[in-house]
Amino acid sequence: MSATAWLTQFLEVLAALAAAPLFVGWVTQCRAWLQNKSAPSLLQPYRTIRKLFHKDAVLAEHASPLFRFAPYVVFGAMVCMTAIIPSMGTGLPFSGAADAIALVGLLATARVFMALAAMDVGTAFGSLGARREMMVGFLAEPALLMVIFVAALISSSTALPAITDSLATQPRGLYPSLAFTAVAFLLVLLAENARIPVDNPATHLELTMIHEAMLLEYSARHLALMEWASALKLFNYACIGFALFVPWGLATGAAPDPVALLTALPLLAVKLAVAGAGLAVIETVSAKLRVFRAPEFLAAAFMLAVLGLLVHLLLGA
Amino acid sequence: MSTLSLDLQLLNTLAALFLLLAFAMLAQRRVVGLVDLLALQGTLLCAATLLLAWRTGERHLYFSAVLTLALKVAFLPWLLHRLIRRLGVYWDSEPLINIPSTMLLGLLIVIFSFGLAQPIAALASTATRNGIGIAVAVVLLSFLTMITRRKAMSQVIGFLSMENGLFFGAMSATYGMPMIVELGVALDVLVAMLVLGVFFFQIREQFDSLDLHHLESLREDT
Amino acid sequence: MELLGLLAIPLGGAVFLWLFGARRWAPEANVLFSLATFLAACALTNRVIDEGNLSAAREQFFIDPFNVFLVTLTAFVALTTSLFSRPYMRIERQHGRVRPRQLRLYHSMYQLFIVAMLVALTSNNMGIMWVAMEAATLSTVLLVTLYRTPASLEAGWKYFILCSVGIAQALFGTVLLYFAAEKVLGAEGMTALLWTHLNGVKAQLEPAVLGLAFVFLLIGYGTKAGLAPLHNWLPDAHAEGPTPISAVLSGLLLNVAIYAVVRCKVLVEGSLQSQLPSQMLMGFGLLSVVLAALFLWRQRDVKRLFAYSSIEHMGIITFAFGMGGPVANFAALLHMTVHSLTKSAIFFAVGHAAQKAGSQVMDEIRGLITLSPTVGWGLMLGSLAILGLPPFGVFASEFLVLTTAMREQPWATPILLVALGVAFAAIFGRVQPMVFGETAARRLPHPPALLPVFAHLALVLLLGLFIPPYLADWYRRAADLIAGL
Amino acid sequence: MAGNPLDPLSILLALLAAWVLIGMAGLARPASLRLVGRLLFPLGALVGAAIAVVALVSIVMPPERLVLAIGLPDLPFHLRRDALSCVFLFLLGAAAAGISIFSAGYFRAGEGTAPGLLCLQYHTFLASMGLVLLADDAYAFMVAWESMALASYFLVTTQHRIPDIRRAGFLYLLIAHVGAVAILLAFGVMQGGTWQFTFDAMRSASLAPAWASAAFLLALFGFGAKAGLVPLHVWLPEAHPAAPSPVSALMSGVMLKTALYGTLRVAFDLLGSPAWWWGLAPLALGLFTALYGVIFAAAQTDMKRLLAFSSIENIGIIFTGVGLAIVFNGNGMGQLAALALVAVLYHAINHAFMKSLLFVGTGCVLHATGQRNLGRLGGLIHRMPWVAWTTLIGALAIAGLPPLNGFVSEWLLLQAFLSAHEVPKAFLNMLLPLAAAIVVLAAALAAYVMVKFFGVIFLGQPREATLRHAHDAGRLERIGLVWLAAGCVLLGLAPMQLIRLLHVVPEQLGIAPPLAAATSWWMLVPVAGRQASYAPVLFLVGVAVTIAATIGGVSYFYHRRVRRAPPWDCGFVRLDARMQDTAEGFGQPIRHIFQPFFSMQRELPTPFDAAPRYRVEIGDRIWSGIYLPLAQGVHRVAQSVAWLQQGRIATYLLYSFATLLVLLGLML
Repeated sequence: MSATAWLTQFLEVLAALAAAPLFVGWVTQCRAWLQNKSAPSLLQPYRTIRKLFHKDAVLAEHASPLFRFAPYVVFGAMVCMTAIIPSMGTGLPFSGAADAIALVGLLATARVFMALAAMDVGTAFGSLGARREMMVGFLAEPALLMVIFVAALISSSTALPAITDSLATQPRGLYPSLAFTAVAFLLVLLAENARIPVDNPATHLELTMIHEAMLLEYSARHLALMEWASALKLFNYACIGFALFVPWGLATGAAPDPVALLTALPLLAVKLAVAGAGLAVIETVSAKLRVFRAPEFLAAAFMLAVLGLLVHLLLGA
Repeated sequence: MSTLSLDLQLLNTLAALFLLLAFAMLAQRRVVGLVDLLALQGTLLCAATLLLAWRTGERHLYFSAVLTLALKVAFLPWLLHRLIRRLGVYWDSEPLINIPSTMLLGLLIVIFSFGLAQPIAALASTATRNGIGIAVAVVLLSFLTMITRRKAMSQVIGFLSMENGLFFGAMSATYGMPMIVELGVALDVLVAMLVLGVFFFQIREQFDSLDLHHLESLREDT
Repeated sequence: MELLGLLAIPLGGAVFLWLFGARRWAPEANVLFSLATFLAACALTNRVIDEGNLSAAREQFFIDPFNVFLVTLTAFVALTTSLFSRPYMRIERQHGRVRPRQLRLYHSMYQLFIVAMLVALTSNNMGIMWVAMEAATLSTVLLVTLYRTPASLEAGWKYFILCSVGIAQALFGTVLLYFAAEKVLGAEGMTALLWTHLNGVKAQLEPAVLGLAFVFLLIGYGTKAGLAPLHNWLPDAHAEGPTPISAVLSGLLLNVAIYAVVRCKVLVEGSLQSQLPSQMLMGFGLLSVVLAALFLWRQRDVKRLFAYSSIEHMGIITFAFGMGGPVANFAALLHMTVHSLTKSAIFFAVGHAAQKAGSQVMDEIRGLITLSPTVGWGLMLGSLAILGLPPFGVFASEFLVLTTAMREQPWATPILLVALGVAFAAIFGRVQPMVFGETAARRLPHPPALLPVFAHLALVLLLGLFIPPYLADWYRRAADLIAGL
Repeated sequence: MAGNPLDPLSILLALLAAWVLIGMAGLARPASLRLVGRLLFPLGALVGAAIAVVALVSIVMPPERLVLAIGLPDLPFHLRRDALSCVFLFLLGAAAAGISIFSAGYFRAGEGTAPGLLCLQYHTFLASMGLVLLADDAYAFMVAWESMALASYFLVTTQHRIPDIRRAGFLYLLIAHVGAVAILLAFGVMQGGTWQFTFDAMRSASLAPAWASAAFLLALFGFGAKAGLVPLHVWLPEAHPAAPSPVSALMSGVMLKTALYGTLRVAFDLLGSPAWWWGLAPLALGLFTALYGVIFAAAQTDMKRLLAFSSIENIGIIFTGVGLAIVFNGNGMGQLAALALVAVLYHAINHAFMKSLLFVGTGCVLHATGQRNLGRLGGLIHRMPWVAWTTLIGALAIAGLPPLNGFVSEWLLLQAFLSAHEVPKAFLNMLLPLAAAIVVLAAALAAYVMVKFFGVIFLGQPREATLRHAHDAGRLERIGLVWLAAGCVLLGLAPMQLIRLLHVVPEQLGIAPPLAAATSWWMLVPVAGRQASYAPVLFLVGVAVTIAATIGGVSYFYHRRVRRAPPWDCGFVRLDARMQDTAEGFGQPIRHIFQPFFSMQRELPTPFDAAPRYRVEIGDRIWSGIYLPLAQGVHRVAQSVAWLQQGRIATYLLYSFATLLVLLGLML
């Protein structure tokens, strides 16, 4: 592994770190427009994070070390994801460290730590959020894995870069299997990132919360890290989506250099913009489900993914 | 039939009477009567043995005839009579199956055992081959007697008549068993009777009656 | 010579104890006589090991691999049982359940019973064997009724009537056997009832007669062996008599009865060229196993429980002999040995347990292990052994029986599997609370004798892991003998 | 033939003997806790470690045999050491080392059985497990197998005064025994009429397909009963809570694996080449077991029952892998079969560490608080940090989270499933990927369960006042905990070294050619030729570096000020421990989603209750659906048979009479 390669990797991660809050801001802005509200500025997420970093941290008396440690683990996990996912270029040195399955595992780690931290203080809402989050999690994971399976079957590999390469180099055409799985993936994305219709990131009503309920006890830098991490999570999911379903225009090749990234960056920006807008539309047109509808929602996702799989096995497409 | 010599005819008659006695026991209600029938059976057995002994000239048959006389004609009936008097059991209550149907069963059994004995009888070299069938029949009939009776005493008598049947079988099939065996068997029967005597008194002092329905407490279906 | 000693010593003992059986030292005398008998048996065994088969008294008696180990076993269990009965009967007397007169009866009859069984085992003459079997019954009848309780009288009466009637059939069978043999061997020299001669000419014996003879013999000796549905006397007699008697009945008498059945089967199968006898044995065996397992399920009385377990094991043995073939016969012989050792050990433990709890009802026996661990462990280990858990010897034989059955008679294995499972649940479910848990037992006036229990269990353990070569050799030769090879 | 004293087999045998001797030594002074605790158990731990080392070293060595002078006359004990048995011996030794050293500090005076006796039973248990793995003939195997069951039974019923514990022990031994008889019958089939009960004879015996299938199914039944495959699992959730924690750890961590060993031995070694469709049985059963176990685990409120059900889940996953391996092997896909097999073995080893760790952890909690009920625990991370943090490692590992060991084996298994569509059988190639989805669902649910387990016990506020003075684990106990936790971490970080050794097993079983270049030392590649990889070390380094960087950055650029205050909880003021989520509450979504699995009785309060209370009881449908009817059925039959024996002597005579007539009739 050459130094340049690692440099590229580093740059890619930095870019992701910078871009993630922007993406969240973009989604919120689109949604505001669609709902005829006056939108907050694109940079609002940055301001929030900065403000939080300045505040004094307040911890509950009997919060254990685990409570303070968790945000760093979650954040770290998300950063690693960005390093693994071929967002701008394949064949980056760190992407060999883990394949798609390991990626799912990494997500699970982050989720478990978040849930444990939520239970640590021992408030009613914390544990409520934790168990809802875990419920969504164990329902989403099989669906996500089925999605990955389809892609892996097509490219006979579970390593994301390999998948992306093979998908990108395949003859253009309509892949019904991929279409199904794309929809499934979208549903999983909504559920996993606490978006409407499963959860509402902007809610202030504790009883309907899932993700937010877990963060209630956090403040200042810990909260900042959590927020940033969730922004990264959304970003990463988007990138996975691109890598699987619109894999074109990435810097391919064994060891791309920073320049290659620069060429890939604008295309990524465009993809993100479109995706953000689409997400905003979905969130606007759909209403939030009751918590116990979530299983049905994710079951639908799973079904679609399985259909995709069967279609692929049957038609080989 | 006329070809048969006199003693053989006599033997056959004895056998027939033997069978008849078994039926009589099946029908007999009075315990004392049962004992008398038993004694009579013993006498028949003894007579048959003597006849055979005289006919074949086997010496040990004389001996076993004497044995039978002493044990089955003299001693056992005497013992039983004594017991009956001491314990005051003269009547057996109504048998479990009523007499006529028992008779019918008895007939079937006789047919069965004759059928059973035919192939054997065909092989037997002895003059008294047909006795085997009779013996089987008597054994089974005494079995039936034991099943149908309610008094301990009459069951024992049934058992003894079964023994008689066995002896008759042994005699008519093979002119009796080896001496030593016969002695042993006789000894056993004797001891058995003595044990029984003890038994009766024990049962009596526990239940002050020899009715078997006292002896039905050890059971699984409770 | 040894044979004479073997038979004379206990006979003398019987007479002696009939005279002095009520004395204070009578139990010790009983032990001494049993010990002498056992030593004679050992001497005999030694001689057999050196010289092989031997016969005595104008062939009236003979020793071959099939009965030599049974003789030793009988003498040994008789010895240990006398050791156990020494404190046991003392305690019974202190509890006022027996009087000196009855002790006298008990001791002399005990010796007589031993003689009867030894004669039945060693006699070559089918007639003598019959006489001895009957004598064994008669000598134990009065022991079963020793306590004079209504229940014991009933048990004794059933034991007497059923076994005598059964054995009468056996006599008729013997008559038929003689009848068939005498044509081949002639009535002279009364060789016509000697098993060795019969075995020599079995092929020429008249099949029709031997078939009938076998039925009568099977019914007769089968009743004594407690094969279902002829078993009804067995649980009562075991439960109501004094425990040492239950131990010898289960441990020895059943063995001798099976021995008689098998001797007859060998002759008959040699003459009848059909599978019928084997099938009969297998049928009786399976029926006994299944019925016993089902009866076990509802027991409340501990001695009845293990009586039914004896029926089950007799069933297994009979089934194995029915299957025939060297392996199955080997297994059956081994099973006879280990079953009698284990079962008598269990009865020893049960006896003391019942005395401690003052009752034979299992619900009233609790937590033995806390008050007297030795009794508790004895009962627990014994039950586990009898249930066929390794490394005890019972497992070894059941291992062979089951594997053979799986190859030879696959149809039977599901039945056996279910029956064994039910029996396991029944017995172990009862034994566990008796051994474990809180206790309500009392102390005993005399220290219980548990040496026999653990001696037996040690032997069973040994047989599970290592079978002495000459013993194995006897088993093999006996197995071939029975298989008619 | 006596092997020379220095070859691994003899050494292993000597070590097993040493275990037995240590156990015997306990009887010298049965009451003395110091002898047993301070000397014997640590010695046992050393022996365990030694066994682990020897086994690990000798995996690559060629198989070797030994014949002992005991056993049946023409069937002395045969012993054999090959790669398969070595793998499991390693598992046994390594896990036993940790558990023994823990037990040294764990057992207290006055708890049921005397220490010395306990020591004997414990070490007999270990030794018999070792003998099971070394046995090379049916008799030795069965003896060891049942001795194992017996020893563990006595260990389970240590506190025999409690009726429930007696009941648990009874149920356990009963099912174990029935299973053993089934195994026995399987051997009876496999000896194939040669009357040779050595495994060599069985290897060479050629069976008709029907017989072979019968043997396999019988063996699956027997071993499944020991492993706790649904529906034979009922003894497991009873016996594990009943046993002392180290014993539960041994049973769950090691003993269940002997059943796996038996299955593999029979399927791949003794029966030679298994037919592909045999795999379907373990596959289907395994999937159902995995799901069933984890769902019930989520609904439990007793921490050891929860772990027991989690063991059932893992056994399910393991047997799924076995089934997959058989299917692959039967379809001539040797490489994949080897992959599935390696995944199975690796998961078995992992589970031995994780589950033992969790069980001994609960043991500490039990000692410190006297509570098994999750509803009365909480906040223990402050009082007992050692236990808490080590248990956290175990929980994360068993939840299948990278970079710990649980993830590695599940990853391998999924990789195997990924190629399942290549199986040339209609339907199967479509169904198997779905099976993968179920495996993932089970794994994800396991994460749910573990969050519940750890969160409710160690996090939050103590639900009982007594918990405030709970004490942490003792010195020896800590050693045990750390040993097992270290195992989890190491197996997670450096799987390649061990996996390269595991590849010897399928090679020796003749399933696949040696996979030489399959794995580099730091990068895990499932099958040569497919580019999918997982580099745990790199992965961990990545995560660690980012976390460190974040912490460093935050504390460098910004202040480190922290203020303690009462929890906010959306401004709710009078917050107390009763308001936390209970175990029932945490399980509620599962109960809601998987309703059909449970038979529930609920007791709901009405608004007008003076003292409102909410109670829910979870019942096992299989218990009430299969086992109770079975028992009642037997009872009914027994009752109906009883009238045969109604105490009337005339009837008995009639039986004899009838039998006589029937037999005479037969003879006509």
